[in-house]
Amino acid sequence: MIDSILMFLAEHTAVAALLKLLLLVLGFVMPLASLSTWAERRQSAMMQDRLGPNRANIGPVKLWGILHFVADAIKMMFKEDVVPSKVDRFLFALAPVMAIAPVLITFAVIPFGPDLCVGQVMSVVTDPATCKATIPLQVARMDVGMLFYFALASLAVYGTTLAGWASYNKWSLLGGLRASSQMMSYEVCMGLSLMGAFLVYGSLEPNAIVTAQGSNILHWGIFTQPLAFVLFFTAAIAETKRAPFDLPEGEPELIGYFVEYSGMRFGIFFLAEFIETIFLSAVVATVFLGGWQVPGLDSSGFGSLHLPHLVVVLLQVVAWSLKILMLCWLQLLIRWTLPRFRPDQLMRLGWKQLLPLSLINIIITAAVVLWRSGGK
Amino acid sequence: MAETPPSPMKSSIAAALRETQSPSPPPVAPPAAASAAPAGSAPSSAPPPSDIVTIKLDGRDVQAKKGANLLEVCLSNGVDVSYFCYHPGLSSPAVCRQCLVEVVGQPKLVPACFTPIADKMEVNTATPRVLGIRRQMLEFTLVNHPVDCPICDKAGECTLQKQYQDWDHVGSRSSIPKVHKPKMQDLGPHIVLDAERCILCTRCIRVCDEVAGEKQLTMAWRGDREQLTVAPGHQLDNPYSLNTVDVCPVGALTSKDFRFTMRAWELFSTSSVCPGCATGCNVEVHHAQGEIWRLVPRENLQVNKYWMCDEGRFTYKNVRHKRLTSARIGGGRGQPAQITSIDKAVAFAAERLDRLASGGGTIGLVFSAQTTNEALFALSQVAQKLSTRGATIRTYVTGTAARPERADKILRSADTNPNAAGAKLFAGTGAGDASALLSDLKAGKLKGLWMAGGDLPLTEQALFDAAPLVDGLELFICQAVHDSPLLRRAQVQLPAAAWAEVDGSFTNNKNLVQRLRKAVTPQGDARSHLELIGQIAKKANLAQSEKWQVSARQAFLQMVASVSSSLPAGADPAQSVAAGFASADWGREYLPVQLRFANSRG
Amino acid sequence: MAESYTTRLDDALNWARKYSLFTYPFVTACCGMEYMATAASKYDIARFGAEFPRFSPRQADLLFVVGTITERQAPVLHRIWMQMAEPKYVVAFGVCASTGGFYQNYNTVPGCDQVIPVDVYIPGCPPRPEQVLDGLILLQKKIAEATTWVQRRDRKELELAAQSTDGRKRLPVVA
Amino acid sequence: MSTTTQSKTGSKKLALGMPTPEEITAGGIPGISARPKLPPDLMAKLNNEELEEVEDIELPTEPMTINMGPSHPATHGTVRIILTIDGETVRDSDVQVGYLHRCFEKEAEAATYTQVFPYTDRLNYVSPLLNNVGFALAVEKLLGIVDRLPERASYIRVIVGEISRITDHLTCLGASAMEVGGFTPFLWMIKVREWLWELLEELTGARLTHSYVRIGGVAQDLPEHFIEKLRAVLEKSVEVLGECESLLVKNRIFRDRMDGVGTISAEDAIAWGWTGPCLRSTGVPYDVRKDHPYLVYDRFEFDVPVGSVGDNYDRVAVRLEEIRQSMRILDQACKQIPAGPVLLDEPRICMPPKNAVYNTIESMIGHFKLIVDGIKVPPGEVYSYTEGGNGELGFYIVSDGSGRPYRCHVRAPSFIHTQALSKLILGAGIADIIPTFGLINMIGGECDR
Repeated sequence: MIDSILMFLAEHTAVAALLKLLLLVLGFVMPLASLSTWAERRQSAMMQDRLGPNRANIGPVKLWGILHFVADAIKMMFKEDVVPSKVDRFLFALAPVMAIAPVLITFAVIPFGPDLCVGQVMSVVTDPATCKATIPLQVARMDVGMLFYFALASLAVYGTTLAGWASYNKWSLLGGLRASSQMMSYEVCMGLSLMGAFLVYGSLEPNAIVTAQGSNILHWGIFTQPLAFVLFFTAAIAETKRAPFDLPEGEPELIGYFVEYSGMRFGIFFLAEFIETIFLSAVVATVFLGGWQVPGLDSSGFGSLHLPHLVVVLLQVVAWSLKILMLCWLQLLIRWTLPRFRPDQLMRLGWKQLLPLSLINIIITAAVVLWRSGGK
Repeated sequence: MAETPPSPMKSSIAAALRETQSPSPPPVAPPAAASAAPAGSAPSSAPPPSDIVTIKLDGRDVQAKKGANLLEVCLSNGVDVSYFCYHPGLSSPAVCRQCLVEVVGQPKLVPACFTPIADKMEVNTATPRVLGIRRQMLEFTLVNHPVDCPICDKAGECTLQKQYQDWDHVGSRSSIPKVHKPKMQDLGPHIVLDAERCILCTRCIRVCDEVAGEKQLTMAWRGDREQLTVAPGHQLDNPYSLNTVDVCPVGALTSKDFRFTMRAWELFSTSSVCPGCATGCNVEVHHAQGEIWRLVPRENLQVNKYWMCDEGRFTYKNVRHKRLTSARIGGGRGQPAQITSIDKAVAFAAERLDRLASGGGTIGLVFSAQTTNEALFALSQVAQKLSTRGATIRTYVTGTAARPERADKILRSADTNPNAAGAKLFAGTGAGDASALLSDLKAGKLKGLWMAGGDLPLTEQALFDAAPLVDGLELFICQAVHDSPLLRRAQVQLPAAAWAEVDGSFTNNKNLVQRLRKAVTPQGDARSHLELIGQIAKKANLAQSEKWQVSARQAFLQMVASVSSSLPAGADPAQSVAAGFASADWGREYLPVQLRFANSRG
Repeated sequence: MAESYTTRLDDALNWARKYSLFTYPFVTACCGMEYMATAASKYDIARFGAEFPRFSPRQADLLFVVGTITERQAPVLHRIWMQMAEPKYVVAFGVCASTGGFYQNYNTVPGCDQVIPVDVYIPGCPPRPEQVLDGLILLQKKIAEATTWVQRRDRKELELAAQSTDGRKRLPVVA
Repeated sequence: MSTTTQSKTGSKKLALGMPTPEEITAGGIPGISARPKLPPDLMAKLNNEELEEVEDIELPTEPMTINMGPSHPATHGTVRIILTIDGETVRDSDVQVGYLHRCFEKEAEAATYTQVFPYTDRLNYVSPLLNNVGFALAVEKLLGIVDRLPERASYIRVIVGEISRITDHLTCLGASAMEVGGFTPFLWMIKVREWLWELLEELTGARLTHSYVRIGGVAQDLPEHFIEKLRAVLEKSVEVLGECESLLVKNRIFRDRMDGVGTISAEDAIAWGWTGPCLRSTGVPYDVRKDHPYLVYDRFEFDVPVGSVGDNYDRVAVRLEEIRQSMRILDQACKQIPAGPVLLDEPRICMPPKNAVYNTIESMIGHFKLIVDGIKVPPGEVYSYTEGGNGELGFYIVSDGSGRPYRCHVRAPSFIHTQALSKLILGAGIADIIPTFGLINMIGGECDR
C-alpha cells in the first residue's frame, strides 16, 4: 500500500513536490514560526526573571501560554486594515507579499531529509544509489540551488523598501532605506562567505552539500569552514533584521519601515521575520551543520547496527528539525543579550570587517583546495 | 520661634500683599468734609498738643492721645497683644484677662483694654512674665473647651484658634474631665448657642445692649457653670442679632442660615455694599464655587461702623432667586416671548428703538434705583442721544416699595433701594415716579418704554393688575434681574446681572458713592445693565465708542467727570448728591481673598 | 443553529482579542515609572499577553494613557488615537489621565476622556502595578463581553469635535 | 565652581575604575575603565570638522525636515525635536519642551508649604525623596531651623535620598540600555529598583510618590529591621549591578554606541549651566554634597566620580559609579545613625501626635491651624540647593509671612540640561539622538514643572 503510493509519487514528481511543499510549509515552517513568537516571549521572560505569557487558556487548557500566538493570529486577521491616505495603494499592498513570498519559496531548495528509497522503506538500504526509484525529501532539487536562494533572498529587499516607500511617511522611508542598504550590504558578505563552502563541497546544490558533509561530524561545514560559519551566521542575522541588527524596525529608537502597517499586513511582516529566522537556521544547518545528517548514522544505520530505511530517514528528518530549533534558540539568545548597532557602525562592520574576512576565507579555502587536489 | 523682622526686600511685597488681603479696604475715599459721618466717629480736627503724651512701649517711644485705650495704642503701633473681650465698636469690660500687660511701677499686670494711657507710662508686652500669663490665660480658657474644631462652623476663622497658635501652643496640664453644657440651644429665629464652646467674653451681650439697644442676652450662674442665656420666655430676636455671631470669637453662637453649609476656609471674600436699603452698609460677600454663602459687615466708620442688620444679610438670596437667565423677544399683547440670544434681542431692541426715535415718538426711560450709577449714567447719555434724534424723552425713577415701619435710627432705612440718590440725579430734575409712570401709561402718553431695572413699588397682585397697561406700547424693552409679570409682557426681555455679579457703585442716602465688586459670575446669559445699554446704543447707532461703553471703570470715570464738572466749588456732600460723586474713587481691583490665607477674622 | 456558530465565532474572536493586547504606552509623566514596574520582572504584564509594546499606533490594540495630559499634549493624544486600528481600547492609567488628578489648573486637561473615549480608568497616583493588572483584567472582561463587530469611530468623533465650540467635547464611550 | 579638573576624590581607585583626572593626564589607566582611543575619524566628527568635507565628497543632498516626538516611543519625557537631517546626519534641531507643563510653581503658590510636598514628588518623579528633601531644606532655611533639625531625621533623609538617587540612576541607565536595544539589563535594573521601592514603601507607605519628608524632619521613624533589610538589598543589588555592567559596559556594541557620542567640553557644560552627573561626566568634580555639604553629608566618606571626555559613555560610567558611592554613603549612614526623635519638637511647625489631636483641644487647634493656615514662614527669600538625581536642584522661595509661598521657583537641572541637547546631537546620527537624550535624563515633570 505504502509502496504503491510512494511509487506513484516517485513517478509523478509534480504531485510529490506539491505534497512536500505543503508538508514543509504548513506542517513545519508556519507552526514553527508561530511557535517561535511564543518561544521568543517565553525565552526573553526567562532571561529577565519573568514568567512571560501564560494565560491564553481555553477553559482549563493552558499549554504554558502557547495559545497566545493563536490569539495573536486570530486577532490580527480580524483587525481593521488601515490604509493611510496618500499612500501608493498598489505598492502598499504589494510590500508585505514581497516580504514573505521569497522566504517561503526558498524553502523549496532546502533538503529536509535524504532521498527516500521507494520499495525498500522497511528494509535496510546500504547504498542509496542502488534504489530503483527515489523521492528526494526536498521540494525542488536544482543544480543552482544556493544561487536560487540568493536570487530570491535579494528579492526580499523589495518588500522592505517598498513598504518604506509606499507608506508616505518619512520615518518609514528612512527605515526602508536603512533596511535595503543593510540587506544589500550583507548579502554580499553572505554570498562570499558561502563561497568557501561551495569550493569545499564542489557543489551549489544543497542536497549535494549535505551529502558531501557525510555523517562524520568533522567533515561538517562548521569544522571545515569555521570562519565562514561565523561570518555567514552574522551576516544572515543582519539579513533577517534581527537584533543586534534590527535597526530597520528598531522600535523604541529608530521607527521601522512598516510603521504604517496594521492588522494582518503587519502580521505578515511580523511572521516573515520569524520565517526568515527559521530559513536562516535551515541554511546554516544545511551548509555548516550537515543538514539532515546525524553523526555516525549511515543509510544503513549506525555502523553495524542496521536500521530499516524508514527509521533512518525519520531519524535524519528529526535531526534536521532539532538543528533548526537549536539555531533558532541561539538567535533568540543573541536577540535578548545584545544592544543594537548604529547604522554607520553596521555598515562599517559589513563592508570593512566581514567582507574582507570573507574574501580572505575564500582565498585560503581556494588555496587549500588547490593544494589538496594536487594542483589539478 | 522668634518673630524675625521682615527683610527690606520683602517689605514692598508684603505691603502690597497686606493691602490686597486686608479684609476691609475702604471702598471709596471719604468725602472731604466729615460731617457726613455718623456722630461718634473720631473727631476730624487734631487734638491740642497738650493732649498728646509719650509712653514707652516695649522700650520704644510712642505718642498717643492722653487717656486713650492702651490696647488700641498697642495695636495701632504694631505691637501684637492678644485679646478676646475687647471690640473696637463696644465698651471694654476687661473680663477675659487676655490682654494683660506689664506697666512699670504697677505690682500686678493690667488689662490693656481697660487702661487709659498716661504720660511717661512704661509698658512691656513681651516680657517672660507677660507671655507666661498670656499662655496661662489661654490654658485656662481651653480647660473646658470641647474638642470640636472639625465640626465647628467657626473653625478656620476662630479667634481662640488664632490666639492659641500665636501665643500658647503648649499642651494642657489639666486632666480633670471637662464641664459639659448644652450643645444646641435655640436662642432666637437666627441664632443657635453652643454653650460649651463659649469663652464668656460677653461681646454678644454688649452688641445687643449697645448696638441694638435691646437687653436680651445675659450671663447666668457662676464659676465653671457660667453660661450665656436669654431671659426665660424671651428670644434673641432683635433686628441686629446676627452681629453677635460675627463678634463671637469662638463657635458658640452660629447663624442658622449659614451653619453647616460651607467651611470658612473654603470661602473667598469680595468687598461690596449691601443692596438692602439706602444706608448702603459695607459688606464682605463670602462666596465659593460660584455661589454666595453669606454676607458679613465690613468696617466703615462713616456708614455702618462694624455692623449690619439681619435683613441685609439675607439679601444675597435674591441673587439666585427667580432669576431671568436668558433673553426673550416678541412678547406682549398676550403673546408668549421666545427665548433667544442676547445679541439677537439687542439687535431687535435697537432696530425698534431707532425706528421709534426717528419717528419722533415719546419714549419713557425708567431709572431703577436698584441699578448701579454707571448704568444709570449710561442711560442718561442715551437719553440725550435719543432726544437729539427727534424722540421725546420722559424719565421716571422707580424702585421697590419703601418700608417705613421697619426703619430705625441705627442702620435700617425706610428706602429699600440702594441707589435712589443716584437714580434721581441721572433721571434729571423732571423725572416722574412710579405712579407718574403708571398714569402716563394709562393715558397713553408713551409710545415706547425702556426700563433699566424691572422693579416697581407695587405688590405682586398690584403689579399683575397694572401689567396690561404696557400692552398699548409700540416698544417695551425691559432689562431685569428677576422674573415678574410686568417683564413677561415686554417685547424685549433682557437678563440683567444682579448686584453681586457686577462692578459698579451705589450712592447711599448720605450721598456717599460706594463701590460694588463682582463676586460671582452672572447667572445664565445675564449681563450688567451697563453692558446691555451699551450694546443697544451701539446697535441703534446712538453711541459707537463712548468711554462708558468700554468698561464699568471707564463709565465711572466719565460719570464722575461729567457730574462734578457742573459742580459749584465747595459743595457739601451732605447737601448735594453731585458733591458725593466729586470725591468718589474707583479704588483698586482686588482678587477675591481666600479666607484661609487671610488669617482669622475673629 | 447558525446563531450558535456565530456566537462561537464571537467567543473565539473575543478570546483572541482578550489575550493579544499589543499596547501603545503613551507615557507622559510619573505614571511611566509604574508602567515600567508593571512591565518588569515582578509584576510582568506579559503574563496577560499584553507585553508587546508596539510603538506604532497602527499596530497597537490598547492605548495606555500614562500620565498627565496637558493642553499642549491633548491634540497629540487625539491624533494617536485616530491612527489606531479598530478594535482599539483605551486605558486611563492613573488619576491624571482619568481626571487631571490634583493638577487643577490652566494647562492640565481634566482627564483624557475630554479628548478620546476611555474604556477603563485606573485610579492611583500613580496606581500600583497590582491596580494596573486589575484594570487590565477588567478590560479583558469587557472585551470578552463586547460585541465583535466594531466600526471605526473616528468620523463620528470628528463630527462631534467639530460641533463643540472649544474643539473638545466629552466623547461618548462606545462599548 | 571652577573649571579645573582637580579631583576631590584623592587617588583612591574606585570600584568601577572611573579615571581620576590625574590618571587621565598621566596616561594609562588599567582595568575596564581604560578608554580606548577614539578613532581619528570619530574625533573629527565630534568637532564637526568632517561635516563640510562630506558635502564635497558625496553627491549633493537636500536636507529633510522630520519631526520626532512628542510621543516618540523613546522620549520617555515628552519632548519634541524637529530635526533637519541630511541622510542619517543631524544638521539642525529644534528641541521643544513644555508638553508636561503642570504648573508646579503656580500650584505651589496656591498651597500651604506642607501641601507642596506632593507636588515636589512629581517634579523629578524618578527620585521623589530627593526633591522632598530639597524643598524641606529650603523652607527650613527660611524658618531658620536648619541647625535644630533632629540628627536622626537628617540621617534618615540622607538614607532615603541616597536610595532615591540609586533608583534614579538605575532607571536612567536601564531606560538608556533599553533604547539601544538592551532590553534585558533594563529589566534587571528595574528589578533592583523594585527591591529598593519595596523598602521605601515599608518606610513611607508609597512606592513612588512618597511625600515622606516634613518641614522639621520626616513623617515617621524607620520601621523595625529596616537597616538590616537595606543591607541585604544592597548586597543583592551589587550583584545584579555587576551583571548589568557585564552586559553593558563590557559589551563592545554598547561601548561603540556610547563612546564619543554627545560629547561636550567642561567649559561648554559649565557655560550651559550643567550640574550633576552630566557635568561630572565632563571632568568637573562639582557635587553639592561635597562642595556645599548639607544635612550630614560632611560626615561621610565618598568620592565624586568624574569622566574625562564628556560623552555618553562617561555619563553612563559616572552614574554607575555614583550608584556605588551612594551605597557607600548608605553603608556609613546605617552605621552612624543615632537614636532620637525624627521630627522637630516645635508645635508651630510640626504636627502634634495624632493621639493628642483626637483627644485634646490644644493639639486639635495646633493640627487644625497647621493644616488649614499652613506653617507661618517669616517674610524673606531663600535659594536653597541640593544635589538632586540630575544635578543641582534649587528651590527659590519668597515668603510673605503667610502660610503659603508667595513665589516658588525651581531650578530644574533637567530643563537646563535639555537646553544643550540641540548642541549635543548636532552632527550625530539619528540613532544617536535617543541615547544622548536618555543619558541627559530629561524628566518631563522636572523640566516643564
